[in-house]
Amino acid sequence: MGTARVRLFARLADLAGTREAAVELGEGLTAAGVFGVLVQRYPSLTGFDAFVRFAVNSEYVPASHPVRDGDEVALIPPVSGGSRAL
Amino acid sequence: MGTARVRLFARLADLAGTREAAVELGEGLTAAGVFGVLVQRYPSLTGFDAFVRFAVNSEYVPASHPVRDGDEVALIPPVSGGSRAL
Amino acid sequence: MLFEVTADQLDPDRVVKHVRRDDAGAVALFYGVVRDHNRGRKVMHLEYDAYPEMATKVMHQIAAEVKERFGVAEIAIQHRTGRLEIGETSLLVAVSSAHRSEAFEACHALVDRFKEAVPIWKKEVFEGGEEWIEGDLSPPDA
Amino acid sequence: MLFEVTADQLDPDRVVKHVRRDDAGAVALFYGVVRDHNRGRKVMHLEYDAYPEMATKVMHQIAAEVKERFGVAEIAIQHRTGRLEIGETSLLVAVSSAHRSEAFEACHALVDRFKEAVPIWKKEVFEGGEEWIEGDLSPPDA
Repeated sequence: MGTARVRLFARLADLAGTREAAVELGEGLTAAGVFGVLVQRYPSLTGFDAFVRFAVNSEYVPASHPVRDGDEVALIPPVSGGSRAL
Repeated sequence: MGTARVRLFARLADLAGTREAAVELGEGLTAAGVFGVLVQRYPSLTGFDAFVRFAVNSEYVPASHPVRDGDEVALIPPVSGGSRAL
Repeated sequence: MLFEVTADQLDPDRVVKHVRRDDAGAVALFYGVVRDHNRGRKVMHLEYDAYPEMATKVMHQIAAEVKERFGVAEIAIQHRTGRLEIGETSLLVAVSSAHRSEAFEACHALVDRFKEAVPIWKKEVFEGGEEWIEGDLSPPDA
Repeated sequence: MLFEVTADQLDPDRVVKHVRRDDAGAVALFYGVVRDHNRGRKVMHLEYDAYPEMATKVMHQIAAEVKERFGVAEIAIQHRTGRLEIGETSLLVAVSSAHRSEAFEACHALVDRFKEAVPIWKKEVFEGGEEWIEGDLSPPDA
């Protein structure tokens, strides 16, 4: 099923203690599913799924976006001026 | 009654062929009156009194402003963005 | 258009040269500068983290939107990463246009969009602690 | 505050340095640039005439008004005189502020006031002639 490269930034990178991870892709894994795999690996990320946006290959995507072999998944915490967007 | 120094700029300086003039001050001469004296000296300035603003000692003044010995009177053509002011 | 995310000092001359065009009579340039206070705290320095590949892509998208919407001539953006001291420039946004109103409005709109959408984050190191500044928790900020 | 009327090339670094303050997170800088066209005519170059003593005095007055009205931190203005070629900078207006909205709004307002009130005039030398550009006759201009 392949592998995705995951990138972490800012607070999430601090919490996980890494800026990058590889995730094996199970059947029909979504961006949110990739995050779930990471939470198992880095429990300090627990609860942050409501807080991040997801990007796949440098484009914002919904949490339900399917992840494919070779994709780069990024976990995007709110940016500093983000309160205006909401 | 004294003398005023008059300064001309831009189109008025081109028309008069000078950037500076001295005007003898008659009794109760106003800024507009100083301009009248200049028109006699430089007939190409005729009709421009409706077009200029006056400054005395670097402050905008009304045409009726009295001019005193030693004053610097400036004839101020419209500035380039002046249409917005009106 | 020019979009850069860099650890080097930003270069206002470079961004202005980039947006200058003979038919553009106005350039609006915005500097985001590290401020010594925020929400009542004394700030010591900032640290910026970025996702550079995506940041430049999003900068391109929002610049294209703004260019279309305001009809401006040219746009350039630089953002710095890493540690920045008080008074240093974190962000430059330059917009050129035939006339000044569009240049100002487009530049302002572009800075607003930048702060909402571009994946760059700042950690505030203040007297007594440090904190990642995240949208929901913090007021709109220069 | 810094107000200069000069025949030398303008100096953006100087005006920005002048307005920078540790408590100001935003600087808006406006460049007025000589444009290659105006009202359908091809412009060859411009010549600026000024009444420098009064110009700096009026700049001081309008800057004080704008500073008070928008609550911004610091202001600097430079205008060039003499002959300017296409692409050269005729005007720099810099405003610093704690936050970006006030910096943008104050800078825009100040450029508008400048063009209405400051005794500086431009002669347009275009293909086939030349003309002093005077307010009533010309559209608002960058």
